[in-house]
Amino acid sequence: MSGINNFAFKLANVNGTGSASANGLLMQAIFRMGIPVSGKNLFPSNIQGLPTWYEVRVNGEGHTARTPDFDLMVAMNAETYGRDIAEVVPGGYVLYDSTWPLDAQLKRADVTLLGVPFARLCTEHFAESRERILMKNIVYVGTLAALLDIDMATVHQMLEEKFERKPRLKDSNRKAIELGYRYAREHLDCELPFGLKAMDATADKILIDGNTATALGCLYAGATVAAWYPITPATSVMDAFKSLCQRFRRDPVTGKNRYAILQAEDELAAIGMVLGAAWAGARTFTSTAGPGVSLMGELLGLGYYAEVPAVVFDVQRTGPSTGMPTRTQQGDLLACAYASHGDTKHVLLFPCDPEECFYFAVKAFDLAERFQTPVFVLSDLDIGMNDWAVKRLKWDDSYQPDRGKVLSAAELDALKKYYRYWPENEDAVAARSLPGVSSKGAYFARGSGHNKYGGYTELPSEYQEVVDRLARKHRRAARAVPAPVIHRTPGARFGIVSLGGCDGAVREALGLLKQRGFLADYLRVRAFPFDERVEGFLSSHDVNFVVEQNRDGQLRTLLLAETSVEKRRLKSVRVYGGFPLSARDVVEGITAKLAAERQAEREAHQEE
Amino acid sequence: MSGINNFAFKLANVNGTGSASANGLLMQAIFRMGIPVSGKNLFPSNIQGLPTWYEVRVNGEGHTARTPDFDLMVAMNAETYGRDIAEVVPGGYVLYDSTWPLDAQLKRADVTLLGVPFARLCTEHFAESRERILMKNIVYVGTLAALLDIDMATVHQMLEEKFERKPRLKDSNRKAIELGYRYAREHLDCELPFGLKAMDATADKILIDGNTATALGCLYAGATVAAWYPITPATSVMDAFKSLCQRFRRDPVTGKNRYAILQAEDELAAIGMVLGAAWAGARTFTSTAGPGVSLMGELLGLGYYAEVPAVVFDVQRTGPSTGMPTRTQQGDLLACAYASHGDTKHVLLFPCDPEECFYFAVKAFDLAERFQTPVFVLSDLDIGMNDWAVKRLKWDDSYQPDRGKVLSAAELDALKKYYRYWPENEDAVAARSLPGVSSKGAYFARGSGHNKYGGYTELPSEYQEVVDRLARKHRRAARAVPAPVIHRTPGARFGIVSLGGCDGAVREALGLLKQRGFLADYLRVRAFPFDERVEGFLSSHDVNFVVEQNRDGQLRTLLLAETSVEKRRLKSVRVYGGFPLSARDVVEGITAKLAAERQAEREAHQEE
Amino acid sequence: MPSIKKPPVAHPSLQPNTLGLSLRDYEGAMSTLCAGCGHDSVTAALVRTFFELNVAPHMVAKLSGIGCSSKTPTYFLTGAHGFNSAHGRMPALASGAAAANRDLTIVGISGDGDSLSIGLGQLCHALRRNVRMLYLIENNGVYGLTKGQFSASSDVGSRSKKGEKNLQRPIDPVLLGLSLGASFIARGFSGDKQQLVALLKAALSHRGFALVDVLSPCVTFNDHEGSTKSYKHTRAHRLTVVETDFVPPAQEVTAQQEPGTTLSVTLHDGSTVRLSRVPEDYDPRDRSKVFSWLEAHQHRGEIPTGLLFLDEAHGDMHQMASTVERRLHDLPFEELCPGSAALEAFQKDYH
Amino acid sequence: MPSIKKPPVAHPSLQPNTLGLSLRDYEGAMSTLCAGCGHDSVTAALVRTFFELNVAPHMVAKLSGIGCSSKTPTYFLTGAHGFNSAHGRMPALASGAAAANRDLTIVGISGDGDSLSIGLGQLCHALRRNVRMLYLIENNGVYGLTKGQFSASSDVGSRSKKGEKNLQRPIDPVLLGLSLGASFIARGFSGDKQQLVALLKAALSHRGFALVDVLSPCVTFNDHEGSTKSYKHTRAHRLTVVETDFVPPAQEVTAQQEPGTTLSVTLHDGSTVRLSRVPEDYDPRDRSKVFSWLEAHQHRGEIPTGLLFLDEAHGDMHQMASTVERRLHDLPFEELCPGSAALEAFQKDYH
Ligand SMILES: Cc1ncc(C[n+]2csc(CCOP(=O)(O)OP(=O)(O)O)c2C)c(N)n1
Ligand SMILES: Cc1ncc(C[n+]2csc(CCOP(=O)(O)OP(=O)(O)O)c2C)c(N)n1
Ligand code: SF4
Ligand code: SF4
Ligand SMILES: [Mg+2]
Ligand SMILES: [Mg+2]
Repeated sequence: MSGINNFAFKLANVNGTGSASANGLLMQAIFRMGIPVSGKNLFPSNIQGLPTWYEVRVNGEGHTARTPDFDLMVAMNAETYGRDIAEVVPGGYVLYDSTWPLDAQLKRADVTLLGVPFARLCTEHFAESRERILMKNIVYVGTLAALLDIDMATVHQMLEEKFERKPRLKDSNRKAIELGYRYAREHLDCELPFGLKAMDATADKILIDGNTATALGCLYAGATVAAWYPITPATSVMDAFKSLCQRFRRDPVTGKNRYAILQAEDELAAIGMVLGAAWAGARTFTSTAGPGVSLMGELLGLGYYAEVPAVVFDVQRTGPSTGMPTRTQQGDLLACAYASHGDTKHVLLFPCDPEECFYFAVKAFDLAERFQTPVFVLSDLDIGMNDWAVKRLKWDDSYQPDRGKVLSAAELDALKKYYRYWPENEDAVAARSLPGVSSKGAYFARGSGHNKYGGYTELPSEYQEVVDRLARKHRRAARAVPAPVIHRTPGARFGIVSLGGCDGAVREALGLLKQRGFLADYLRVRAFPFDERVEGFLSSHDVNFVVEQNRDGQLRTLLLAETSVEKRRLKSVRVYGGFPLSARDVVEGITAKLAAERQAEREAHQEE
Repeated sequence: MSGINNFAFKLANVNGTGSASANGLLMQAIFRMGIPVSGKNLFPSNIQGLPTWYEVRVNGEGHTARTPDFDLMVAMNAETYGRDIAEVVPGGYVLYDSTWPLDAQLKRADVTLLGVPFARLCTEHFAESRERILMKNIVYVGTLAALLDIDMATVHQMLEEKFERKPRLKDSNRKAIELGYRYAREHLDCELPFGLKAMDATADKILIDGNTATALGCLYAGATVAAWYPITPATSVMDAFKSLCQRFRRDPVTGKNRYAILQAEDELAAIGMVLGAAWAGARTFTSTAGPGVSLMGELLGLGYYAEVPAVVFDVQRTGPSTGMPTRTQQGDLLACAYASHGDTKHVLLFPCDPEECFYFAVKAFDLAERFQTPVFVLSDLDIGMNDWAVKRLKWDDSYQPDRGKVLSAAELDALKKYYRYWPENEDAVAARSLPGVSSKGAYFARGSGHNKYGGYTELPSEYQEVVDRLARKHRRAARAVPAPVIHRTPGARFGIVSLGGCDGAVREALGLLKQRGFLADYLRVRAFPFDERVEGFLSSHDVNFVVEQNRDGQLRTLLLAETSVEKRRLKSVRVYGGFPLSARDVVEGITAKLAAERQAEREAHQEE
Repeated sequence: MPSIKKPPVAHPSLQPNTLGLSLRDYEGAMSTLCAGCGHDSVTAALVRTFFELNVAPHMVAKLSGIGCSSKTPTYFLTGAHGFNSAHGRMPALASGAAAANRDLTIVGISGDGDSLSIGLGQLCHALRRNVRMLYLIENNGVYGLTKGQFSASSDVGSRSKKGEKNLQRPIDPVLLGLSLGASFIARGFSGDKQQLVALLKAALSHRGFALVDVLSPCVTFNDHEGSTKSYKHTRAHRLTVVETDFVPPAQEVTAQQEPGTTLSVTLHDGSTVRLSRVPEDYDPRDRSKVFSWLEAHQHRGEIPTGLLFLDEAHGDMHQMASTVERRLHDLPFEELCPGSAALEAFQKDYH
Repeated sequence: MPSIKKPPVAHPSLQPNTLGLSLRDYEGAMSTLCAGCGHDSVTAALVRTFFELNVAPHMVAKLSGIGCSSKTPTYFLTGAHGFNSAHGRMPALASGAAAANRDLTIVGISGDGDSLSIGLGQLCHALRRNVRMLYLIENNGVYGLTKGQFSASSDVGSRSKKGEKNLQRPIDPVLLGLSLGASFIARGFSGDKQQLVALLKAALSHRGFALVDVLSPCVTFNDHEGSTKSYKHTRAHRLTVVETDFVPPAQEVTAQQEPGTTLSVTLHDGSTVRLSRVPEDYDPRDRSKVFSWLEAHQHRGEIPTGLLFLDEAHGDMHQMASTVERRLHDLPFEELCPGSAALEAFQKDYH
């Protein structure tokens, strides 16, 4: 099935050897040729010396979910030759370093081996030992350019841009690429059954990772205080936010910063800082991953109960516990939805790609301030750290932040008396007042029992009045969060429900299922609490497959608990090994369930 | 309806004035008269000077759930006269301090006021000012003895026991009681329509609070290391454990301790100590409340994933956040069941009274070590801190702790090689080995990705193999946890499901509902994961009312998520103002739902 | 016994300050603490301090954790916003508030349990960040609100009300602060209002993290014989190391002291602290001297009080972060959002 | 570049120790840290220490938090149980393990991020509890595993790899330990194995919490020009305050040093540490002197190393808790459970 602009290859390397920049170069070159492409980085939780892989999928039709079928393996790590060569599809190719002979045992009859003496070429052409290691990767870029028909002009243009201010590096990169290119042309049969041909499918797109897009969203939303503690895969949200702020948030006159980024001592402090800053009136956020969310539990409950806006980006990784920090998963749905003891319920947004990371980040601030409550944006390692080809981001200059009901000194003055939690508006929200504005707005925020006036209480009726409004407020938020995306197929026999980064694989799977005669409607949940359309969709199908990336079917649990949809309508398809979802996972998961059901029906029939 | 051995009274005091001991005296005297009695202490979250109440219910039939109908109010706090007097049932009585005249506005035509000049009597008969305050409470004990026919011999016997070594205190107490008793006899009409008459219903019972019973359970289970951080209402678990250990766990020769209680710096440290001690082989536990559970989240996930036994007593209080620390609730079900990010699931036990606190504490250690996982025991403030009349506790001397699979040096020696997580037994559990035993058992416990051998992994298949077993293990635990208690009523039209401290009120409500013609079966869930009988019960009723003390119907959510029962069968009745549940709450909750349903049916009918 | 309603007794000092506010305007709700609790004396000192410093109530932000001590913010400055947060987490909330609005006068009130056990890490890091705030520990050597457990500041040999003896070494916020490079460290006693007011004034004028440890006896659980944090013990062992006199910016420093034992330090807002009766071998600007001196005296059971250490040179959180000298929380949106053209240009790098 | 498989190279020193074990028996899995990482040198020192102390591997319990440093326990003593716990929580787990089984030799390995940021509170409290353990901080002034952020031990003025300058004051575990009353404090350098082995031996023989801060450069993120935790900077500014010589119980202390500069301290297990070249104005048993001396020298940019402070008088956690001198975790059940008769009797009070 592979062919022009439709294939996948994988690069097997050792981390800390500079392969990331070579792989990035490859991705971008293909992207600039106008061809839809995606890259998945599978890296270990260490700094140097362990195996690392980079998977590139080229698909002219725009399917850029992960695929587990590789037409070509670039095997640069002798440690993992065995498993890497085994992973190639029959009829596929392996490009390896022929400086040393390949162990005969590793050879496969159904796979073509392409040897290039990368190490030798580097030893012959570069002097320094570090350079020799780094340039090996660049050499294979050249070889692949020859094998796959990557446009060399594009590659050279990229080198110009990338090393604009580092001419020496530019020269060695160019040299390395030439070496690899020339060797391939001279020694290899470059007529592979797949390859690249320029298209025009990426002109209105960018290649960006979700964490950078998230940071851009925070910048554009006007966030001024960020607090965080480093953790994979969320660290790059703050790295990006910082570099964006350094570029766009310096006072032109004084050179001073229009933002404060606080590197906290841990996640308990980070969320505490966010609550403090939000209480004082700032747009503020933190970014973290599962272990951080666990640590933030107590204060998230405080934010919920005292009604303090806060935005938390949870870039999910594989749990439980420390789990696999460099693998992806959607395992924190319940932990976030019900974070903290007691009756708490939070608002969650589920972006599906970097584009939505950008827009949802902005939305999250608007929602947090409008509803005066913590709002989570749950992306994951796959979205956050991999480069995705998405639509160019747009900004509407007429946008004004929705800061919710916040009373000015004049508005406070006009009141007879100010009460923090009363009266409520149609969102079940009451007006805030900020410190530093007016004594009249002074109140005591607290996590202990309080009545609607903000006073301390231990009376059941007063206590209930407030927590009942909080429950109401959470329900009201369903009208304000991003609506689900629904994709109907005429004649559909069942529904598929999914969320976040599963989207690409599910959309691709819809086509594959159709080919097999299975017609399905598809709904992508984009937020919790659930919009009424979610319930409508689910109730309109006898069977809905809930596709998600965790062991326990957490989205299904949430749908069960928080809609009135009958349980029998919700079947679970779960993939949770830590790699990004593929269409094959989805198709296999659903067809297996369908087959099992038919089998059960048949058996029931026989018993009758 | 009130009458002999069937009434309730309430004592309104100011905290810090020593009323607790007077109220305890009253309770115990009634109990010793052989009459079923219960006391609910409603105290503020401060130390001194705020209103506090104590409710006593006397019920010959043994219904000792809270009742909101008071026949008699002992109004000792002028601050709260208004609301206290308003709370008495029509035809009821108010006993107040007539040293000062009662504000005419407070008088009620339908209530009889009984004045006793408590303050004056004390001023006249006691010299010290602190004594005058404290003895006022003891004086009302005497008055109530006269009014309610409390056996004076019993009271005197109790004073003898209580002040065995404090003759001066005994004398003043006796004097105060005599004062109150004599004044009542001389000045009041003591013929109330309700009162006490000795019975023989408490001979095989004790009057005990759940936290003391829990501590006894820990003592008998052989727990040796306890770590904790003070928090209401869990503090008295550790206070009791300490005093029990001081009594029963001193080495008779050296006088040294056969236990270690570590007062940690916070709950994160407390659960960390428990994990460390358990990993090193001790039976170990912590006690806490909601905020502590929130803080323990990350490490509970570590315990789950690294498979470390741990017992956590969560004495629930009203949430969210700090909430109402001295009010009861069942609000931590979801927080405990799914504590921590990622896919985690814990084992929960739900004792219904101090008796079960004792037995479930022992059970919790057995389960934790057998299944090598954290086990929660969820009681609440009502169970934990109030005195309950329960069956005398029994101990089977043949009991041996189930320490699960732990390999000795000899067993390890006999193995070819030891692997931490393989092979698994019928519980889906593998054998542990402890440090300090043998090098052959050495392994690396970790919260990061690991395979069944205990080695680090980032491979999907190896990772999944372990987490899938964990899911299986959790399901297997359903067979080992305390079975649900089922109470069938012939001709029942619906089911009631409840848990923990709701039990008394629900059982009383069953009778009241029956009187109104509503026959119901009743199942009390005693643990999560759910025994298959839970599912059987729920599926056998079209409608099951899930009665629980939280806002969001957390037990219902858990039943929805973790059984295959259809949603429509589960209706929710929730009471969550912070006071212990009463039968009236249950009856009203259920009949209101039934009425609403009938109304809906009728309307649907009309529309047709 | 306190009551929740406020008794309508006329106040002795109702003369207005320069803002036209009376002392009463700096008070708060009626205390619900135990009669005689040291914390209530701290409240009184805070009320007087703010009154005399002519602080506009709405510019103050009061934050606390959980504990009897952490209830204090309710009892002063009704006109200021307050946040009674979670146990041990006040330092983080205060840091966030300070970041959002640098014009606020941040007052954090905590207890020894709140600050030295569960909140120890946050205290140390807020200090290290040099957040501009008054950080006041109402130190009673005990967990009051949870009824009498030892806290991390309980001294070796001190006995609990039940008679147990503490054997663990105490965490002394003053020595701790010195080791961490704190810029302002003082110790007061709730029983000495005059000293406390002077210390609080200096602390509030300090541009940075002002750590004030106040011995504040718990009359209910830690005021018995055998306690080293009782009124009696504190009175008997207290030592005033340096007498502190606070002179606001406008006023002139006039009084003369014997040379050698007096020291004047000008704070960033122009006010002056005049330290007198400084011991010969003591210099409140020399971290290691202060440490040795205090360690030696505390070893003997003495309780040194006063403005113990001061370093005006270190930049505060905002200086270190080089933020604009405006409130971040309400910067105009136009100054924050780069707009569509910039977004368009930015994305060039992503093609 | 390290590899996961262990190269079958013959080891130089395979002579057995008194337990009949060779140095190889004290090793662990092959390191997956960066080539040249300071932490690997610490591993080597640990291996040698345990070998030379003749410790039975199974009696050691190795615990750590999360970080490159926290991976260290994997790389030594395969024959000992290990627990790679959660970030910053090792002290609590170690305390619990020590409580359960007092016969274990507890070794906690941590990083500056793990110990001084997220785990600061736990470190301080384990220290205060005087848990008997070796607490080793592999201090590189940076978050290695999360790729190069400043940590709380980054010095003022030190530059990150990206060129940013740290302005916050560092938390120095040594000064911190002094202020908290630690009973054993040392500082070593991963580049000086001989000194480190002597310090580790003394630490392991100490009956209490032995805090060992080891400067352990991160070659990948903090070994550049401008870093104050690089190999180069550390070598240039290091100062050996006291030379430490560890003499095991059996052996006799023989060598003579010039009087006045040598000091011998006998530890509880009978071994001796002999401290030589102690500066005139330094006394490792005098907390405040040590503080002043170190503060002054560190102020000048020097990095004092050695066994800096020692107090053998303070009881450890078990002594303070007065526990039986047996392992709690496997006391016979009969000694723990009072039985039915006692329960019957006990309930008399509850009727
Ligand atoms: C997470 C959490 N754990 C425990 C508690 C219970 N708690 C409330 S106050 C307090 C200690 C207060 O001690 P301190 O800070 O010294 O204040 P004091 O009452 O002595 O003034 C504790 C442990 C809590 N509120 N939150
Ligand atoms: C709760 C939590 N937050 C954040 C992280 C991410 N994290 C892993 S290691 C580390 C810092 C390690 O620094 P350090 O302790 O100095 O060790 P080093 O790598 O420098 O040796 C962080 C922040 C985590 N694992 N857990
Ligand atoms: S218990 Fe102690 S600290 Fe709390 S209010 Fe009473 S006296 Fe004050
Ligand atoms: S990143 Fe630094 S600390 Fe981590 S292994 Fe590499 S050199 Fe060592
Ligand atoms: Mg205290
Ligand atoms: Mg580090």
